[in-house]
Amino acid sequence: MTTRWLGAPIKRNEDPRLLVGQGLFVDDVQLPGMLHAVVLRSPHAHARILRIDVRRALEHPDVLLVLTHADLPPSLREPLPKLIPHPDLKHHKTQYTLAPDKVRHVGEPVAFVVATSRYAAEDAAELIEVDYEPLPAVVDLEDAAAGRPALVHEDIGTNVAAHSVQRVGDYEAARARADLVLARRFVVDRGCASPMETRGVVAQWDPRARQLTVWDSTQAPIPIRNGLAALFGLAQKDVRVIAPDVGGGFGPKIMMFYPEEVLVPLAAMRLGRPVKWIEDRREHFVATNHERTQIHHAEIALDREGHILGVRTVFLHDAGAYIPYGLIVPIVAECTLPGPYRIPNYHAEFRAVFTNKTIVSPYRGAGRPHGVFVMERLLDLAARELGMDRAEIRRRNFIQPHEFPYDVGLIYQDNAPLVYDSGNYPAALERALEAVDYPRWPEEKARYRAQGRRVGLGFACYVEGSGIGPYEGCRVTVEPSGKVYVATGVGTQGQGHFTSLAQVVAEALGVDVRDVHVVTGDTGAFGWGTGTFASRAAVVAGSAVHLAAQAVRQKALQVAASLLEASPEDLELADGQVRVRGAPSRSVSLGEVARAANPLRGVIPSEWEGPGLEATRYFAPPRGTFSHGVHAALVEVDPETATLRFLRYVVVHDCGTILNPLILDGQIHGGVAQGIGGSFFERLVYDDSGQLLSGSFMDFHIPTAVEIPEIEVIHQETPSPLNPIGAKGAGEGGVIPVPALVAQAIEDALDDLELEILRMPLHPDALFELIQKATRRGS
Amino acid sequence: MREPLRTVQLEVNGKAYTVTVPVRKTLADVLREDLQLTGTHVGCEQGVCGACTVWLDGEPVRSCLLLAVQAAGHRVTTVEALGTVDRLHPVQEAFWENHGLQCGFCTPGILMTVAAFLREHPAPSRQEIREVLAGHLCRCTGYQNIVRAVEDAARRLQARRT
Amino acid sequence: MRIEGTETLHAPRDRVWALLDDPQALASCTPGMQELRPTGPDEFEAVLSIGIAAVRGTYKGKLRITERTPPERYAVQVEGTSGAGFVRAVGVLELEDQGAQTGVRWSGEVQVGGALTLGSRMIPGIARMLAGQFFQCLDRKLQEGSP
Amino acid sequence: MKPPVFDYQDPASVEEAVDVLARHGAAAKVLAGGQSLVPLLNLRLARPEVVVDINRIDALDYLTEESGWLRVGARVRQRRLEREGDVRRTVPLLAEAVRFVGHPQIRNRGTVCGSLAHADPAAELPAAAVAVGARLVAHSRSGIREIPAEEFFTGPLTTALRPDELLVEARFPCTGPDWGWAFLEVSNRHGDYALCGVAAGVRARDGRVQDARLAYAGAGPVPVRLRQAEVALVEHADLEEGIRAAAAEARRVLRPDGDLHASSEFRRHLAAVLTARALRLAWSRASTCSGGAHA
Repeated sequence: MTTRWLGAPIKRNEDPRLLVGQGLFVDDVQLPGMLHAVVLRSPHAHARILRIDVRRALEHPDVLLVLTHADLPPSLREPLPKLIPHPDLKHHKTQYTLAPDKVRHVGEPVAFVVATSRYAAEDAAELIEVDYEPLPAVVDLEDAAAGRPALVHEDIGTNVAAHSVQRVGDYEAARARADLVLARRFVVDRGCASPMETRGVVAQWDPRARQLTVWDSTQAPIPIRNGLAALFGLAQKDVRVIAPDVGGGFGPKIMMFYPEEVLVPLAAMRLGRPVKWIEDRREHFVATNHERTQIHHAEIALDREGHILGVRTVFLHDAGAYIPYGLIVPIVAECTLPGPYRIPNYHAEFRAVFTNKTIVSPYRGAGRPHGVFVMERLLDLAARELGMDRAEIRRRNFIQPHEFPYDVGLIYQDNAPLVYDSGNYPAALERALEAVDYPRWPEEKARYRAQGRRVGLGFACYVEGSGIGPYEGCRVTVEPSGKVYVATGVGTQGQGHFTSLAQVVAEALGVDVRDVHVVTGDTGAFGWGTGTFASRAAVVAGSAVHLAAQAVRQKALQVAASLLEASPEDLELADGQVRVRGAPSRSVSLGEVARAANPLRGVIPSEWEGPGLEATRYFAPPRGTFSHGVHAALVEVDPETATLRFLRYVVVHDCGTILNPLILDGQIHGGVAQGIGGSFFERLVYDDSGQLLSGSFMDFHIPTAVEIPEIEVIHQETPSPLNPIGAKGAGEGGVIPVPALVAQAIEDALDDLELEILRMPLHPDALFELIQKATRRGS
Repeated sequence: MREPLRTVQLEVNGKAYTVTVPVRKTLADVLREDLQLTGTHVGCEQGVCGACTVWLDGEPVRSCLLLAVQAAGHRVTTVEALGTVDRLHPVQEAFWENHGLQCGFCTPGILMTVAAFLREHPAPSRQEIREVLAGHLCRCTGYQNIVRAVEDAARRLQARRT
Repeated sequence: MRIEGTETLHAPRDRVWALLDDPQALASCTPGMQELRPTGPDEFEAVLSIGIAAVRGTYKGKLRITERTPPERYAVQVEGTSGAGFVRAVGVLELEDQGAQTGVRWSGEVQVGGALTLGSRMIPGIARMLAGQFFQCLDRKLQEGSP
Repeated sequence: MKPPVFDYQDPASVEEAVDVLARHGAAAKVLAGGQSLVPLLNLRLARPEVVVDINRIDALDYLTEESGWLRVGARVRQRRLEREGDVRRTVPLLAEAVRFVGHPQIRNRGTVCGSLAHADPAAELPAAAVAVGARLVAHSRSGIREIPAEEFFTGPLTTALRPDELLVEARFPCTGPDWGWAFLEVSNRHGDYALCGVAAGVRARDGRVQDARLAYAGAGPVPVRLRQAEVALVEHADLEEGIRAAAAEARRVLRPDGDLHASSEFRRHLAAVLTARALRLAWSRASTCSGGAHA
């Protein structure tokens, strides 16, 4: 019997060792003679460094090294690399390894201490004296854009790093002939990923072999290796970067570089001993990248039947103190805003602005929640204004299933045209509405109301660009034991690649998925690739795995054909065997085929293209794929305490071909939970001096199992035509529409107050204020 | 001030260890560094996230909020004592079966809480499960499969007993 | 964070002013003030040891008298740094003549950095408590000094 | 986030402990459950020279009822209040309030007296202690004194305990048979410190409120008891009118500080809302089940 592996709910290969405490996270790496590092960080948001005196720290008996900017080699005194340049990014300011003369956000590294223990290193860091001259902090985004109250980077004479415009059609003309024009100011505030494992780096230098080994909790080990090789003047082959088990990533664990990724190897090379640095939670809140703050002035123009004539959004994007990651987040935001709707005329314009806050880079969703929030809110308000049903206004504007590929008319984050590959938007909405029994909602709502309960229904639609290039690669090797080894360049942070990629191979080679061993995130095993981001691993690496596995399959058939004296067309692969179709007794094990493919004597036929049952393949998609979905939820609001409770949460999700529904559901659940967190619980609150007031788990409220509801997932499968497995990205869909949905549900629950929710995240205090204002207005 | 040290005997997972440690060193750090029991993870050092949960005399506690010297004379149990790859504990089996973990960082702490909880509540309600899990932060799973895993674990343990 | 309050001191305004104008007297009433060394006109180096329960820190920094309008208005600026972070505060006192008594309107703007920010929710309460201790002490001195 | 260097003492008796405190004064810090102190140590906000661990003092591990008082020794973990059914009968408010303290993993280690001595203004147990009229027993070399809860809390994280004193016991008066109690709070998340919390008790007789207690967490620098509101409840013949008056009193009198989670106005509003809700619940318990015992 052949087992179908692809699409089956296979439990994960990686779990047993994680469950018994045998995972290997960076902090679990222990090496003989290992030292521990601590980063001394700026307590000020904006200040000039007048003096740094490290003498007392150096006198500490357990201290081996103290570094300040002045102690760095010349190549590390320059700003760190510009990751993703863009022609509109005029001032591509990037962070320093250690601050030279000025600090620009709380948490910016100022000095680096290496001692025999973390405890001692923290003691010594306190002995470093730094004199700061505090400068006015640039905190408010709109003030910042106007150059107030100071310049984050004086030399450029502005806080605006980039100004960028994209246009489709002619918005002004559309506006002129519209029956309804509706304009609002929308605010999305800062949030952060907060993976349970903070960042960490361990480095070991072998001076004889001139080999640098770095364990790094990164989502992109290969670029880190390449960058380190360049910085330290080493061959790429002499640097090995391992991203072992990574305890959650969600975006911010990709940088090149976080300063510590450079400082730890530098210290290991200077001292000739292994060095470990583990970020603590307090550091994490200020030293690991954030996301989200954008202020949109958005406008929608419609005819009286609710057809969208045009949309305009002019927005500010808070980049934080530096902008290493370029314009990815605002570009994704403006490209996600149109969503599943036909928008003939669209004007998107943004300014990316420096502030004295932690650097911004993509966090799960990466601009998409913002775009969806603005678009869905505009539609909700327009429907209200037109007296139209909120589902109906969406139906009237959906791109239809026959219109794919659909060219939105914009240029996406990968510099390719924004062309949707496939999808079925109307069907997804209808499924969601059916699941929550939308037609009967008015009666249901009235019934709650009669019980004195305020329950609202919300839903929101989105399209998620995912699975972008440039490429990923994979090597599949069948060993004589019959076990299959798969090496790929993408790292994994819990998404189950050890299983889903193994399934792709198991499907192609007819072996048990447990016999497929996947290695990810070790440049020693596979050295080409870019990283795990933008919901691309399963799509791009998965496709490369598929191509490599198919190549191995072809070769197995060729080799087995000669062993079995049969024609390759008459053979099949199943149960770890190659056998003659219809004559199962004539078979050889895949292991035997592997052995035969690597003979000690004789001749290798040229069509084998070399020895062994092995193939390496790359997949480079022409452009990204586009998943989509609809979320719907019932939310109960207690207007007296301004608190929420989710009664139901339904997700209709379409990410093309499903590789493993168990893993896919897990991705969706986790995304929804982060979406709920970012909509109502988690807030990064800054005071006027740029201090983060909510920088601990006591005040940054990640929702717990009590706040997160049961999540019902409904799958729709519209395969992508852009890759051989038909897959689309699934990592971010869970998070994207949640703020839009929560806003709509609260407005629905309190519809007599006629609230307009134009800001995310909300929290009880903000909701209280909205309710108070509305009540005052009403009375 | 010179670093005050103390030599203490610790009983961890049924084994006796004698360690000399700084009195300020947390139990979590001593387990991980001195005893190489790295299954206990450290996520916040403030007692909120729950990743470092171990048993002290059979009760789940935060090992980041205990000094190692305080554990002398008590029984400490970590995830390493729960099961092995070849012989998973029923709670571990249930987490595997129900995809109750993703990155796996918070998992050992959750397992310790759940295994202790199910001793006292062999047939918990979903709400009770969610409330006991509220002492743990998980950023990957959205908790849903964890809740399912706990329900499944309760059934597995029940089946074992009968 | 802004805090403010009013107090009544049991002495005429000129006596209150005289006390405020004496840095050492002021220092002796400032909770935790351990050292106050003049470094210039109206400028001092200060060492404060402030302990709120377990949260105990020695803050080294500067104290500057930024405004002095006898006998009405008095403003100070304090900055201190300890291992736990830094505190910056601006305090303004306005004295109102109420015959044998003096009304004090005070306000403070407190800024903290470093680990102290994690306790921000308690800072106004703590600042108010310390201010209360300060005024109680002043009042005691004024009453002791009176015949 | 690693604690600074400190010396560690773990006396085996109260006498030894107070000797250590007498020697070191404010430089010493008592470690009981450690659920508040150790985070502060890890953050290096707390920098004691000496940590005095009282966990080896077996004599402080008692939870007993004696002549109308529930006596809770300084080593009693919060979990025991939930687990020992008697507390639900003797001081039901305490059994109810303790469930809001952190999570089971915290309560397994955290002590009742430790939470009181820590005196976080948003914490539940201090408000409960003030509501029921607990008395706190402080031991020092110069003897033993009892401090009424209302005088014990003097500021945020600040109590009437002198540096040389050890809080050895908290005494809670056992509730009368005609009392009903309720603890309610609003927090952003399950287990967080309260944005506002209310401890309410009413004594019912002949369908009227005979006596009442109201105390608040998160509504001021210390747990606040609202006597005027209690009086209002007794004075109004109509329960709902009394409740309305009490809630209005809470809104009028309380002046909580705003912080990043809730403005002062929101906290006052919550205090009023919760006053009404807690009183109704307490009333239902007072008038439905004798003794106010409830699960």
